[in-house]
Amino acid sequence: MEQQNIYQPYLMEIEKITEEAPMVKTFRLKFTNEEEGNNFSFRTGQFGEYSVFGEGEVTFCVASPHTRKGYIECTFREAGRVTTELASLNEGDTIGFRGPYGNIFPIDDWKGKNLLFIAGGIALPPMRSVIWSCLDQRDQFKDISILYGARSVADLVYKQELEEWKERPDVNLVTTVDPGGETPTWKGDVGFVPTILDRMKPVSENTIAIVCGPPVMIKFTFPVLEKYGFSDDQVFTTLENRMKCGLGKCGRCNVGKVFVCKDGPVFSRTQLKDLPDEY
Amino acid sequence: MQEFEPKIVAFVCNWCTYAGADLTGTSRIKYDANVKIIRFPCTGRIDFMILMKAFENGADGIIVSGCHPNDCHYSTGNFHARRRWIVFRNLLNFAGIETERIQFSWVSAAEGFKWADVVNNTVKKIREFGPNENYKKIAVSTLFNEEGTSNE
Amino acid sequence: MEKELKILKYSDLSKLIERFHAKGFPVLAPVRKGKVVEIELVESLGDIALDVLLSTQSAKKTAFPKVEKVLKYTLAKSGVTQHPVDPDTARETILFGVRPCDASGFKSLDAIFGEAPGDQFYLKKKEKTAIISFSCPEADEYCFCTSVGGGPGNTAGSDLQFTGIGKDEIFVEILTEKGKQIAAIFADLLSDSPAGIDKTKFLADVKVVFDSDKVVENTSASFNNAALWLEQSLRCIGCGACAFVCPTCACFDFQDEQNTKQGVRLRLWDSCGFSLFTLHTSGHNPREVQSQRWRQRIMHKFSYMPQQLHVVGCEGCGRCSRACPVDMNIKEHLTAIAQVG
Amino acid sequence: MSELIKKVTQLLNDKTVDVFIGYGKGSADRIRAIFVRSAEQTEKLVLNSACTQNLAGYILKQEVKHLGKIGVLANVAALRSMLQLASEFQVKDGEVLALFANPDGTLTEFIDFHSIEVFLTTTDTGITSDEQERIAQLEALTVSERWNFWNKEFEKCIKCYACRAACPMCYCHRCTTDVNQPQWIPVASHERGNLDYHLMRAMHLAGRCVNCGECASACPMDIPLNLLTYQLISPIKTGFGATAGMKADAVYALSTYKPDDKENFII
Repeated sequence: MEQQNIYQPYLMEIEKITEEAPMVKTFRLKFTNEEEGNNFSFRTGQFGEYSVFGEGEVTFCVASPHTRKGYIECTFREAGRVTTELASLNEGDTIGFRGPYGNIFPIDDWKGKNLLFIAGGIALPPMRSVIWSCLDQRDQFKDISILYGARSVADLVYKQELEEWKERPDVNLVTTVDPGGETPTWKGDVGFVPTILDRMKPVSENTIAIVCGPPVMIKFTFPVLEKYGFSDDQVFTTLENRMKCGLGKCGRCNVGKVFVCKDGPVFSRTQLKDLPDEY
Repeated sequence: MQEFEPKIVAFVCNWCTYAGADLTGTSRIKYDANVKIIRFPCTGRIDFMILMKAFENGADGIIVSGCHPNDCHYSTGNFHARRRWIVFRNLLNFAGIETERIQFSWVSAAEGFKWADVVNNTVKKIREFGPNENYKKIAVSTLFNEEGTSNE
Repeated sequence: MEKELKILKYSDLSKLIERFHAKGFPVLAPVRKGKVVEIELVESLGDIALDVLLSTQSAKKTAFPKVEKVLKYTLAKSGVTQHPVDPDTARETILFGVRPCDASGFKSLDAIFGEAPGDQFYLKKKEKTAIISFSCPEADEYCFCTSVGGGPGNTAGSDLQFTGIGKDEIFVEILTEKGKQIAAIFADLLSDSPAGIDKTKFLADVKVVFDSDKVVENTSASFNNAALWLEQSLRCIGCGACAFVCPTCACFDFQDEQNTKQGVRLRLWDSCGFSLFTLHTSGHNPREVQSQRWRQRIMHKFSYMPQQLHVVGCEGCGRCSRACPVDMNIKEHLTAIAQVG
Repeated sequence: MSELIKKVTQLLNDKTVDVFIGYGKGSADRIRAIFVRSAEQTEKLVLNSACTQNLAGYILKQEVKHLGKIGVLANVAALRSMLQLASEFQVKDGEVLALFANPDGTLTEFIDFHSIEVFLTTTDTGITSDEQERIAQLEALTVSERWNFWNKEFEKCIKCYACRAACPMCYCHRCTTDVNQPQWIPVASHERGNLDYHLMRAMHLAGRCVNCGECASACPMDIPLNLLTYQLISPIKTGFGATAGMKADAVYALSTYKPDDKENFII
């Protein structure tokens, strides 16, 4: 049936709140209407519009993998109007969710390849969905490496999962913090993500690199990948622009001829090079 | 029909009027219960937009009250406030909003009786004025209740 | 459908409005209000300003109002309850006396809101609006419809089009099924049109000033021509007047408003000319200065929309130029772009 | 006219200014602001009775500032805008050069604020008699008639913010309307949003408005917005002895006080 009101969100109950880092929280959300929940499905890479009633909507990627049903998770940093309000909510409170929107990471095309995930700071959440999706079907992929950096040890998110990945023999996890952000007990690397990546000497052959992070990190990471022979088709990222509708209508996330919400948020570097520098 | 009970919001200074209102209570002086008191650090902190919001959220009348001139806890807050009120009243009047709905007063911590008088007189005045119809027409609830969407 | 041609007497025009009302159709038409001309509900022909060139705002607000409720909800201790907002509550309405550019302006909006998933708030209202456009006997120096594929007698988007021929007669073109149904209401007032009426004789002469294809081609190539955009937009003050009077601008914003018990989510007009339009929470702004935002407005209409939706997002009505407080004349700027390179 | 071209040519040639903001021919019979950056472009300068726009608004525009040192053709309102902006620490003395076209065709050059101050003491800076009359007419109405008047006017408002953008005093990087934590002024252009926005703007301009009338002339919906702020000019002048845009070191009337400020409404 044709949807009457495309701007009407599902109501979601906050099932569980996890404090990830200062100002960063993860919500596990379940549908208040069970039937809606059962009919709901999404693919890795997609995002949604989360509403706090009275404040408005905010855009995040779905941080849980599509292979796990029955709930969705989102991780956010308290920054603007809606996220501040969101952060003040408690378990059991109701929020709205519209989605899933946008395109997906072409995971199926990556089968049989090595994967290199490079994330910085609060950009791990959109990546986490992909990582778990791949780990949930681990036998389909060859080597999986994750390079994750944050400003300081406290700013690393998903600390428990990082431990878990570290323990796994089939994952090569490298964590790093910016110089000065380390603690006396810190066992990981110290240095900026591009520097550490350079030290890792990534092998480009049969490898896909997925990069996500703040604009500066991306700016300095791409040249390193280039140096090791990654072609533009081997590099993927997910963009973020200001959005309102999520459906390619409100005009906000327009970059060149694409809408990040509708044609993105996942872009290969080849596609990215086609776009004007307006993100 | 039910008799009109005015809703009054009082924005008061913590150091004088709030204490004054407290004294009214502890002295067991009775005054009309139509008023809801909101405490501010100083009348100088009471922005005109806060008063506009009170109307929008259903206040029929507003009381703004603080320290007498020269008694400000922060020396000059009430002097600054007074200037702004003079200008703001002018603007309200010119925009067609009844300035009588906002009562400004100086009530010190010792003036329990005066506070009761200010409240009672304001309630009486607003009772005569009637509900703040102009603002009711533009309230959120009106927007909420409006039928669907039209193309007219 | 095959279009039908008829003749209507000027003196019968007032009867049309009466009959529409008798049938229960509200009539929206341009009404003079001091210096501005608004599209509003009218009672009789006397209310309608048929002699004006164009209404100040475009007719888009009939299907895409400046404020529109898309959600309503109540708040309680137990949680939030949503109440359905039916997008389909508009009445069948007749939009009367607008210009061809207003009627054809809807095709851009149709493309934006009609693209899946369809926005029923717009689509239902549009569906219920029948457009009777009046072709233009005159134009002014801001008009450039003919340069972007329209014209003073362009019938695209109209259900019926009226063209004044001579003193007493109106040449009526019945263009769509909807138009046919509307025409049936006053069929007895119509006589068959003699063959060979050339309506173009009665239309304004709007000169083609630039080649629209050339603009489409050059905008795409001129993205990085910062000097061009800066030169054009130096005097731009960054208000949203152009976007808000534009018949094809469709960017919008959502805002929640609530009291302690209930709230609504409103869909509001927005403009890419505002500096906050694209501002990220982090403080990063992809379009930081006004010249980039001016570029976006032009590029969106002349480069992105043709690529995404296969329509040029401009009808050449010139409203943006007329409304601009600092006289940014889009016709002039587009002509300059057409000449680049 | 030729005087102006000669002067601006000289200013540009000897690099006294890098850009001169003046009036040029616009669409139809309109006049628009032009940004003259070379001697050849001075030919485009126009000076006639239609040149009324307050060009001082542009001296704070980021992209104009990037062009270098600014010269501006300033009318009385623009001169006052400059002084008011100076008193709010937005322009420094000597930063902007202003030329004033006298009715007799001669030019007066202002290189510092002091000379503008002196000039303005002998200049008529008040609102026009027409505007005075409109205000008087409105003041003669009853309160509810005035409410209805403004309600009708604000109803037209589409919140394009042309008034704010055109106002030389509305230079805030983030206007109160755009502050959203909390969203104090409703963004929507419905009755409440419009009333709030226009009252807020009038209040924030009280004692700062230099009566250039740009807000009203910029308004595409023809709302007489200038009356809101003009009406406050007289009470501020009689009450506090302050007039905006007359002194570069003036203290904003509403950020100061006198112990004996007169009022008759506080009990």
